[in-house]
Amino acid sequence: MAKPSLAVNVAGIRMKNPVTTASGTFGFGSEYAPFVDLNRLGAIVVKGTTLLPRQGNPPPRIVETPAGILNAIGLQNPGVDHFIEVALPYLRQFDLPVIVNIAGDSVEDYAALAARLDEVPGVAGLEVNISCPNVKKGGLAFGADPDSAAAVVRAVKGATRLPVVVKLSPNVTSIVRLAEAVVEAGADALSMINTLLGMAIDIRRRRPVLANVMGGLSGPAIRPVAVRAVWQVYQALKVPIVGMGGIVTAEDALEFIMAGATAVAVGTANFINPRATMDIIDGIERFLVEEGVPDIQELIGAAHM
Amino acid sequence: MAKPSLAVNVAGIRMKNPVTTASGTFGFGSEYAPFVDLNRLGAIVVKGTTLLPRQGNPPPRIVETPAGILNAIGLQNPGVDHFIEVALPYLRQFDLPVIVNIAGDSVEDYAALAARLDEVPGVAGLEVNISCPNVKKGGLAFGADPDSAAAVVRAVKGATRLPVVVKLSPNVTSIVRLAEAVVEAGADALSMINTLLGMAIDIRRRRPVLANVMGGLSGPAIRPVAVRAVWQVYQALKVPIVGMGGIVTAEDALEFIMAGATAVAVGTANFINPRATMDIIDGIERFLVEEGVPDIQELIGAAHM
Amino acid sequence: MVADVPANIVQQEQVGPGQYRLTLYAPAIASYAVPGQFVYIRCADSLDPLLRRPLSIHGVNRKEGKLFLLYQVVGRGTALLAARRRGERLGVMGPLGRGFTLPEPGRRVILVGGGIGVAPLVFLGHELVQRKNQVCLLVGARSADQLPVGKKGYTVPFDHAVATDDGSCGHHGSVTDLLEKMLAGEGADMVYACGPRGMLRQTALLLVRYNVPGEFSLEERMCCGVGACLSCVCKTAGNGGKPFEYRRVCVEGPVFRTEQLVWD
Amino acid sequence: MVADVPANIVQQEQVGPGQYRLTLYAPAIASYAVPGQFVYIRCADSLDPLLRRPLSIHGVNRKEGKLFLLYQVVGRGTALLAARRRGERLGVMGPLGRGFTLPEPGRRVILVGGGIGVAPLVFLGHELVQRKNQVCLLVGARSADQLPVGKKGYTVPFDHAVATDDGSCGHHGSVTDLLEKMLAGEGADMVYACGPRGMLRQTALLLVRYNVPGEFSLEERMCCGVGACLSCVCKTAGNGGKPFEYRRVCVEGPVFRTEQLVWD
Ligand SMILES: Cc1cc2nc3c(=O)[nH]c(=O)nc-3n(C[C@H](O)[C@H](O)[C@H](O)COP(=O)(O)OP(=O)(O)OC[C@H]3O[C@@H](n4cnc5c(N)ncnc54)[C@H](O)[C@@H]3O)c2cc1C
Ligand SMILES: Cc1cc2nc3c(=O)[nH]c(=O)nc-3n(C[C@H](O)[C@H](O)[C@H](O)COP(=O)(O)OP(=O)(O)OC[C@H]3O[C@@H](n4cnc5c(N)ncnc54)[C@H](O)[C@@H]3O)c2cc1C
Ligand SMILES: Cc1cc2nc3c(=O)[nH]c(=O)nc-3n(C[C@H](O)[C@H](O)[C@H](O)COP(=O)(O)O)c2cc1C
Ligand SMILES: Cc1cc2nc3c(=O)[nH]c(=O)nc-3n(C[C@H](O)[C@H](O)[C@H](O)COP(=O)(O)O)c2cc1C
Ligand code: FES
Ligand code: FES
Repeated sequence: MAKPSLAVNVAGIRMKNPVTTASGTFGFGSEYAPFVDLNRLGAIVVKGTTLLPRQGNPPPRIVETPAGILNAIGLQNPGVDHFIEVALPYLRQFDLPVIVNIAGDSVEDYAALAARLDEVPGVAGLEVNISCPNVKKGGLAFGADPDSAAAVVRAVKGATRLPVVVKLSPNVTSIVRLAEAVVEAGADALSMINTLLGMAIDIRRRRPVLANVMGGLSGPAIRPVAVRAVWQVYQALKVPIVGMGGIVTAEDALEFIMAGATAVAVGTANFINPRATMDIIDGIERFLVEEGVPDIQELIGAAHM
Repeated sequence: MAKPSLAVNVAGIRMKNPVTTASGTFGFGSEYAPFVDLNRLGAIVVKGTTLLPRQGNPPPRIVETPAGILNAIGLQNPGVDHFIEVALPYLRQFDLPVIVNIAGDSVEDYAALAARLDEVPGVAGLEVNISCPNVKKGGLAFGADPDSAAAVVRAVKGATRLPVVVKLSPNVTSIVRLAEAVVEAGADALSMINTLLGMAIDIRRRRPVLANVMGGLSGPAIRPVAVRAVWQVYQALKVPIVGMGGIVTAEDALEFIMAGATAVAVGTANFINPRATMDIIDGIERFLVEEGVPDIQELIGAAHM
Repeated sequence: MVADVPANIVQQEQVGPGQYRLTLYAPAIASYAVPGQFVYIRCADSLDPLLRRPLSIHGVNRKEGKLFLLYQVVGRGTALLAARRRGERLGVMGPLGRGFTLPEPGRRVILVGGGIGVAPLVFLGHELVQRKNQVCLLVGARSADQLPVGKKGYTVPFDHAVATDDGSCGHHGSVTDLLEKMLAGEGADMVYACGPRGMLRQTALLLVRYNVPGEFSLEERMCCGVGACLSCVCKTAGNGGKPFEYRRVCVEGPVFRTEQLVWD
Repeated sequence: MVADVPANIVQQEQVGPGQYRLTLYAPAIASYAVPGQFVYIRCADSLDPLLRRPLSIHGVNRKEGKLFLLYQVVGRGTALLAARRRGERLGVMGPLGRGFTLPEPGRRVILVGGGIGVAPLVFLGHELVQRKNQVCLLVGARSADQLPVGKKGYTVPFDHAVATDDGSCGHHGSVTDLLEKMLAGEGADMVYACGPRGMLRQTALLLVRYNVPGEFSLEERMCCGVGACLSCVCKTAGNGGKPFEYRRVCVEGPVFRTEQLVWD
């Protein structure tokens, strides 16, 4: 068989393959450069960026759980200006769409971030994080309530011409209702899922392990929840989906694609295997060859009978 | 140190220790009798019972996931009359509070089940399953919506004098709101969590693995979500909680107790270790001795500062 | 008597490509086991993979307290099992399930095994021979090297014939071809079968056609192994007007009679 | 140059109760490693436990491409590591982090190790001796048998003194008692410390009191090991008016200078 085509297009963001990175797990790219050929990634989604620099939460910020981790980083980041001045020029060396994950405490924050990034060359799209469970001021509220989520999305769309991917929280009764609200408000694509709200207790000290008490659960443990979310939203709406949550292998990535994801993001798996993204790209290509599928796009949503 | 006291009282159900079984994972008790001394259990919660016998879902009904399993049994059970005539007499041989898990498709079903069990000697309490993600007709709706959940609880309370434990779904935006609604409606205790809604795809066959498409995720993978749910509800409400979700060891059980659970239920762990309940009781006792805690009740909610 | 014991690995032998014979010291299980029953094994002390794995009992040495298993590596659990070594311990529950019904002495019996499905049939064959039945084992495999038994180095003390899909050993074709020839020829009083679903279905059709009673050992994904969770059901004929009934492979099976099964 | 390689286990020796010395063949890592850096190890090919485990580099043999680690079994990851045998392969990333700053030749240097915290200091001591510094290693442990080095069977080629909490070997008391005596006596140009937080804090206080510069190797829970996830931060002195700043132990550490640290 001829080399299969892996290219996909997420709301105008053209990716040479469907594999991108999950925000917050891959830094600003340079950290993984010793292991990963950044030119081979479909796209990169960088660490969540805020208007001003943030200190984040006190440590301990993470705890390992069965097949997962809880994190409460608290959006530590150097702020959007530093991103534009330092991190972005580095990434522009590569043939790599850069998607900037943005987070704020108010609708105005999100709009200001979107406006600030709109003029910046080298930004391929925005991922709007309305679902971080580790920021107390608002973060979770935006993500859980369809109306406030829609308000954020409208404000962002009004402030930028870039493609807007909205990242959904799984900590809701109906992810489909949330998806409908943000698509109605103008989201060009959706990404899902962010972490599940969880916690762990140190029974010797009789206290929560994380200084922040609660954290976000990620990793293979949550994969079945994430696949279900992608499946439900794909069934209900016609919108490109970036699927993530516990993807470790190419087989895992293909589960999301067959559930309806146009692209996938690799998060926690980078911590286990720094070359996870490369191995997944190779594995997807191998699968297409083995199964005689000439184009990955044939598999998007293929498990819906 | 003298032998510590492990006894707890869940809304009038007196348990010699805080360890019970999670509905649907321990059958009607006899199945585990070769491994477990039923007299040593704090209580038993039996498989979900409906008014009429049910066939359940077609197989495959389960699939293994990282540190978890997805199940879609679909409440196969022989019906409440068979339970009363066959399973209950067996259990009455033991010094063991029997909690009957009930499920229905309508408020009337629940009320009829509660009424039917009210007069039956040997039943210590009811666990109202309003949260099974595997029953399409209503099941999930009751569990996710505070108003319909409250309606079920009011109907059950009106039909029985038995203690009523209400089992909550984690597939909601706010488990606290749900808890408040059912406590307001008369719930004597809460149990949490039921399974997380999830799914898995067989990428070779390009179809969902489970015949039912979606299933409920249980096992160690979900423990952080379950501990968080117990923590949140304990913080918000004064009501006894039966905690469950991924408990495999005594340490896991103690996490739930310190998060605020008065008792704990062991589910998926029975499949890995048929003596899990016994090992957990022994381990809790050992912990109390080691830490010099004379009474388990001192540890309930101990991680809340 | 069902037990859950830490069983010592006495021997782990590779007998074919990805095929292993495992000898465990587990007297509590060996002494009660009957053909058709299975054990439920914790392949590794990890939460991933989480569940135990069911394997048929391939043989016992009651005097020495030994249990024999024959398995094929197909995924992570069996791969982890194959990596375990002599002297290590495994959590083993058993004997579980309902075994085969044994016929009166003197009967003519055919055992039909597809691939690794011969595992329980070898145990059964030994018992049947001891009970003075006339036994013939038919084994099918993809090719000669995939044959788990009936080959150099591992034969069985009763009649057997082989079929391979590629003709590299014995009959070139399916094991059910051999069965049909025998049923049409000498006939049989009873047939026992274990293997892939397609082969079992084909066998069931032949048994109905030739009106010979049969028993089938089935496989289904399990959780508890003891009848508590209802995850391992298969479709069976219904009683009392019901079109069908789901029965638990772990306790009402793994062995079912021809007339109990529904093959859709 | 940072690498992620499958490293062969050359040797796995138990050197004390729950203490092991592991020799890995990993030339890509050994050739670049400097004292104070660490490696990040996949203890088992399972999703449970999920994360790698950080271990300091205890020594290298660059010519033979060998890497030495010294570790204490404290939980599941280290227990799984201790069960791995010669000839098996481990995923190893490294060398990671910023190592110790090396002083000019001829300086008098004290190394203060608490328990298994001596691991990186032994590597450092070897380099310092080669660079013609005068080195003294102070090791503290709960009791004689808990001493990872400085005992029968495993000594170091430079001065060392021992303190045990129970007095079963060397000074009866804390290793910082020894340090104080030395600082008050001969003094030192530089102190390097690694061990439990309480001991490090005590060491920092002494260094401030005696006005001796020092460097500390810290531990924090990690995810990525390469600076990408911000999970491993510790509180450090702030720049530009900030009261404090969180810095990543995996890339800005694990070694920090006395004045960088905040001990609340
Ligand atoms: C009663 C019974 C007896 C069996 N006897 C034998 C035997 O003697 N020798 C032998 O080689 N195999 C036997 N099997 C099949 C064996 O259990 C599976 O091959 C094994 O569980 C696969 O596990 P894995 O982790 O290697 O594969 P994976 O494919 O990674 O397993 C994933 C999941 O699917 C389940 N699964 C996969 N294949 C099967 C299957 N065929 N049947 C049931 N569950 C499955 C596993 O238990 C696990 O939950 C038997 C199965 C049953 C039910
Ligand atoms: C830079 C660095 C160098 C280290 N060097 C050594 C060394 O040379 N020898 C040695 O014996 N130990 C060393 N440690 C500590 C070692 O990493 C932990 O003891 C080990 O991770 C414990 O894992 P576990 O699974 O056995 O324990 P568990 O307690 O089961 O681990 C659970 C979780 O906590 C984390 N964790 C537990 N203890 C620590 C700790 N002290 N520091 C960081 N994370 C921890 C684990 O990584 C894991 O995520 C070092 C730690 C760091 C950060
Ligand atoms: C350490 C860590 C930091 C994260 N930071 C962010 C973030 O800044 N913004 C965001 O939208 N998601 C963040 N996430 C969530 C991930 O992008 C992803 O949605 C989630 O981890 C599920 O994917 P995974 O299971 O593959 O990790 C973070 C996750 C982890 C583990
Ligand atoms: C196979 C299986 C069957 C179950 N059946 C029921 C049921 O009938 N009624 C119910 O309320 N919960 C049922 N549950 C949910 C469990 O009682 C429990 O809430 C859940 O599994 C989480 O606990 P665990 O992680 O310890 O298993 C079932 C779970 C499993 C795995
Ligand atoms: S595996 Fe639980 S009923 Fe069969
Ligand atoms: S471990 Fe990820 S930044 Fe240090």
